[in-house]
Amino acid sequence: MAKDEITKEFKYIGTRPNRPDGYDKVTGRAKYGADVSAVGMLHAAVLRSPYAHARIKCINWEKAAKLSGVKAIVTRDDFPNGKDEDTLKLLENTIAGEFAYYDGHAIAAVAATSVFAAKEAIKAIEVEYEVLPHVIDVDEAIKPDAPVVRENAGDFSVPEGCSPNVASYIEFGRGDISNGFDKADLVKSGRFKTEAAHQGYIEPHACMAQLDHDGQGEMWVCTQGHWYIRQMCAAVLGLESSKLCVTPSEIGGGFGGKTTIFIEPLALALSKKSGGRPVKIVMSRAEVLRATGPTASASMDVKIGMTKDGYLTSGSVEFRMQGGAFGGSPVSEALQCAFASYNMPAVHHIGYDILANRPRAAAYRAPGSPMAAFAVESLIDEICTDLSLDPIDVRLKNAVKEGDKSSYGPKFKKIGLIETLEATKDHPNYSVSLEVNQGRGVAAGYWMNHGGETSVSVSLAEDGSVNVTVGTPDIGGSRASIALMTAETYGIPYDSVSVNIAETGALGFNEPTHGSRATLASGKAVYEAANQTISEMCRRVARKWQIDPDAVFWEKGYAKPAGPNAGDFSPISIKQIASEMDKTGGPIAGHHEASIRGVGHSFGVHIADVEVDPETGRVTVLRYLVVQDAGRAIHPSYVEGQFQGGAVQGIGWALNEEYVYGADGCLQNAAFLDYRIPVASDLPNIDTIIVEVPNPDHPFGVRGVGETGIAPPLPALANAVAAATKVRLRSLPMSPAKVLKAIKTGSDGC
Amino acid sequence: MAVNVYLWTSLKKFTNEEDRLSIEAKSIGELVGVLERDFPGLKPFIDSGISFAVNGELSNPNSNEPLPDGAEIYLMQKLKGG
Amino acid sequence: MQYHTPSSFNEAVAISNSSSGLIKYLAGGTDVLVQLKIGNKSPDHLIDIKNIPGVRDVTLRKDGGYTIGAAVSGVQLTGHKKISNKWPGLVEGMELVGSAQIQSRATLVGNLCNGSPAADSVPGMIAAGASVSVINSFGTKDVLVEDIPTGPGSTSLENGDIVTAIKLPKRNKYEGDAYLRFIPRTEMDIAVVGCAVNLSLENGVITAAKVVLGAVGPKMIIANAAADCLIGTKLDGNILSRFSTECSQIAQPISDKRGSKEFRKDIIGVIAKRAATKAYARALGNN
Amino acid sequence: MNKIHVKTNINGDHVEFLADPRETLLDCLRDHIGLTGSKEGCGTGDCGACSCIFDGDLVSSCLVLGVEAQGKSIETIEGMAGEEDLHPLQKKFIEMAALQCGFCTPGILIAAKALLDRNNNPTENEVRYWLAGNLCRCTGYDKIIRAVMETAKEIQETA
Repeated sequence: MAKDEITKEFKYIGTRPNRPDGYDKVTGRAKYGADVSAVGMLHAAVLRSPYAHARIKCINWEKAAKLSGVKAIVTRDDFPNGKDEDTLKLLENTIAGEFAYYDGHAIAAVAATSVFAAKEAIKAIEVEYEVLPHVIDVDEAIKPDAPVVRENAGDFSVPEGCSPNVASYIEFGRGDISNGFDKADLVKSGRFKTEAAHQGYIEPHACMAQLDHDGQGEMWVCTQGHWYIRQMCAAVLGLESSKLCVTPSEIGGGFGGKTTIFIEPLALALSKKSGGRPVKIVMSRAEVLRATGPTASASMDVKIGMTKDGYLTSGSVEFRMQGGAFGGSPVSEALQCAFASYNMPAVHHIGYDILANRPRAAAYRAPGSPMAAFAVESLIDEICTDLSLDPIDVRLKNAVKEGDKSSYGPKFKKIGLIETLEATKDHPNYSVSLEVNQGRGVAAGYWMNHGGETSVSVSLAEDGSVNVTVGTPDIGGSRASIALMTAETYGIPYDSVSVNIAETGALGFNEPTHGSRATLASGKAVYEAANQTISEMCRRVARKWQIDPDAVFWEKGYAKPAGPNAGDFSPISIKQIASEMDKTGGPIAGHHEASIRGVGHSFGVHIADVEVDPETGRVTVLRYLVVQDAGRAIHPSYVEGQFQGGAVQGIGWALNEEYVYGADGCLQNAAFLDYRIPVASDLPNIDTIIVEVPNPDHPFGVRGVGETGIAPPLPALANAVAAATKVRLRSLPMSPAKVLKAIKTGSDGC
Repeated sequence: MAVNVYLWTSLKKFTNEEDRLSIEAKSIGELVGVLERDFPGLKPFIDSGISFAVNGELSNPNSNEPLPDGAEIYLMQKLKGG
Repeated sequence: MQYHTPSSFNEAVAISNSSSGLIKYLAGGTDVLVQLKIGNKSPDHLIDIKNIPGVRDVTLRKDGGYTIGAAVSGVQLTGHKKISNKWPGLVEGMELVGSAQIQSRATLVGNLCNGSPAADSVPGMIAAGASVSVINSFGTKDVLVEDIPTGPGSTSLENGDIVTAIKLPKRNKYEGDAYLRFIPRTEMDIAVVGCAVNLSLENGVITAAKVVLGAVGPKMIIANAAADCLIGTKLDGNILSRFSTECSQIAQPISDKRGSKEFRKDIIGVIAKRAATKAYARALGNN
Repeated sequence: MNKIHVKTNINGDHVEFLADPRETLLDCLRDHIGLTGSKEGCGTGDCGACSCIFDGDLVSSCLVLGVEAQGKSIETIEGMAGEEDLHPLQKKFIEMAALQCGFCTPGILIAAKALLDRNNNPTENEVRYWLAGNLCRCTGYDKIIRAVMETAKEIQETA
């Protein structure tokens, strides 16, 4: 199938078949991280720092080692030194060295014959700490006299005179912003703040690992990317990568948080120290919240100018993002997303990546984009309100389109923001009339999407069915979408395709299921690999017909003569070719390895209707609409699912999710009881429109769909609350207390 | 054969305050070599991971694929995804 | 940890008296098991009272009141039509404790003995004038529910005291109660504030009122001054606003992860006002 | 720690196991009996991933001790499908894409079944409040609620 055929009707793509792993997942048979055991297996527990910042003076584990059932104890001393800086940071976060940098930082780990024995041993380990000053808030951490989180943490990009907690600095832009502001009829500015949010996957991290003294090991783990796990474990433990076989379990949600290591090297080290016995580590929910994820917290200054007829003339942002004790907040991504939806003559961006005594920030769905959207889309809404302009019309006037230069530089190819805005405007939700204390908010969001390193293989079974092997774990239905694209490529029924997710030894390197890439990248690679086998099948048929291979073409599951000149042959089905393959040259299989490009940018627009209780500040979401360009929806149900899931995560972030720290720098809400992700009764149905402006660089027009949906809810809800209360909240979460205070005082103090 | 290279603002201090360079290079790999030779201050940035957008399309730093003449190349910080 | 399953309360008392170390009682277990999971110290003895005959029974006493066994679950209570009709506020307080899953297990007695000032079912029990039956090695006694909590996580129950049942008084015509709480989400949260109101009317005029505030002090607060301003009224005029202010003034909240002192003071008045309105409507309709 | 011999019935089968009295029913199901379909998402009764039916009542099995199972009857996700076919809720969840990662799915199916067994004509609001104790982070609940409502409709039509 040629790329110019992507506008054609498809037979399988765009249908909604049952997912191949559905049966396993509704019967409890699917095996997740904690669901396997092995003979002789030990259970491990991890000792974690009770302090936000402390020097570890001494760890005495002798008493613990003598307890019944204890087989191995590891501390930092059990891990090799001499790492490059990135590996050292990974190792430091896996297990503390001289310093504990945050509440929950791993200090030691124990493997024992039962969970209870391991936990008892943890309690028996004596650690002498020297408590050090800590800093939690991003605006506090950037002050010159702030407690220093880690000495010499700033990299080469940091200008002189910055706080020692600045890890990196970035600045970019184009055009003359002051000239742009001069041309505006209204210029507004403001400071916006967002709290850290956790990815909140329901499955805690879990793995079972085994490592022998000869350096050979294996691991079963819930992860978005097992090659990443292999690479990182090998690096921090000094192993040879290829000797470590990592098999991904089914994964109970990740959202970016399962793209790195936490407990995995500990399990391997414990296994090695216990003589190669398998070791299982399952995190508790409290450990997940204290020591994994979350995303960054942000403090953002924004200034935007607009003409009275709604054209954006200029914009500048300074984002300060706290990404935990090792840096790595998504500040540059946030900056790239800030004005990406708009064609503006002048933009300027400054970003600081800042350290604080918090867990190391992990990627979370469109990292950085939700914060940027909150700041920029809120301020645009304020300007629209002041100028009495329709928020969708303003966005239509400024929306980027094919050929425009993005706010961060490169030109856009075919994109669908305008189509998305138009579909939003036409939806009935935009005209439902509202009552007292109710308000409507509109906001756009952007994610650039990602292709990345990808390896796949396909093979033909003797009955004409097809096995596809990919390296991207299925988090939300990607087996189904990959099977659909495979079926479409061959022209065989969806049910004749099986998609397998392979361990690290079975394929070349694969990046994780992240960056909205699984369907896009594995799909593109599978298309290429499948076409290799189609070419091979055509060659074999050509040999049989004794004609030139170019005179055979493939259509709907059959090899056919290319035209009357090729000869008069009856088409041969894939089934027949498969049944004869042992006699025609042996197995037929294809593979494809590439760094996938042509990702196709993704834009979304959301409308939120809310009601605010003016006496308690409680916000109820009445109606919610997600409109997003999917390029091509391979399995529309799972595309809708991504839209809805992203939106609800954004709603949670906007309204009630936050990390609550005590004055001691310890996390106070390390449980789902008080880390309040949305529950079913908090929400209305989430309406969706899938816009399809095909990505010209993908064989089926796919754009990634997973991430964009989490960005617009933050500003959409803030804009809706502002419309309902006539008060603008510039900090998240918009918890009842904050909303009530804003109603009473006219501001949330940000 | 020259390509147009755009740098983000904070890199200007290593390129004599230029944020746009015209460089003779036939591939990204060659471009990286020229940048590192002529502007050594860029090396740590390149080493720490950097992306190149070639006419709107991200490319690898070691790519040997030929660059189109007059290509518009943006240096970008390496991206994460959730 | 030793697990015991006595078949009578006397046996439970005997086990308790002959055991040393930390003793805990298991009814619904929705607090005890959480403490087992995250607590630093496991109990040495866990006495499961659910095998004792009668603990899951609701009985109508001769005096017209109801006795609710110590292991009667939330589901059982909400399914009990007569109690739900007579004490809707008390029942809705219990019903607000946790999820459907929790409701299958959680008990009034457990919610009370856990000693949380934010316990949702306790304000309703206090407002109702409920008492508990307590057994110990000296015999049995009745104690008012309002005398049980003494502070966060602590009660007036002594070692060896076991609560066997809740006793609700007889319900009369033209009486009604309500319990409302404030939480950030719609479900699954611990009350930021809570308020139970129990009213008696004559000809539509409030003749008796009991107002109990939850989560705004070290234990439930019986807001007598606020209740007094309702008496003799039909909740008309600016009574509700006076009542609301009174409740806010009586509240002595602290700031914690679930809400600031100021916010709690602000909204306790709002929630109390709404609870009073609901209780009044129920009392009027309850003939 | 002395273990206790527990005799119980799980999904219709007589089952015996030795439980440490500190172990939850969830621990026992997963570690002693090999029924890993019930999941632990929090261990503190906040997420519902471990939902089971315990003597007819919907419970979080992380808040029940294993030793409490003595003489009881327990239903888990592994017993939900009939011998011939899936339960209508299971079928509908697959058909309507009411799961993404699938980790919360067993608990949600058990909880939804408990609801429909009591009330086969719930309102959307009733379904949402009943399932409030079952956290899902992937779907935003929309397709889950629709699948439960649609199953209820089908059950009524066939009844």
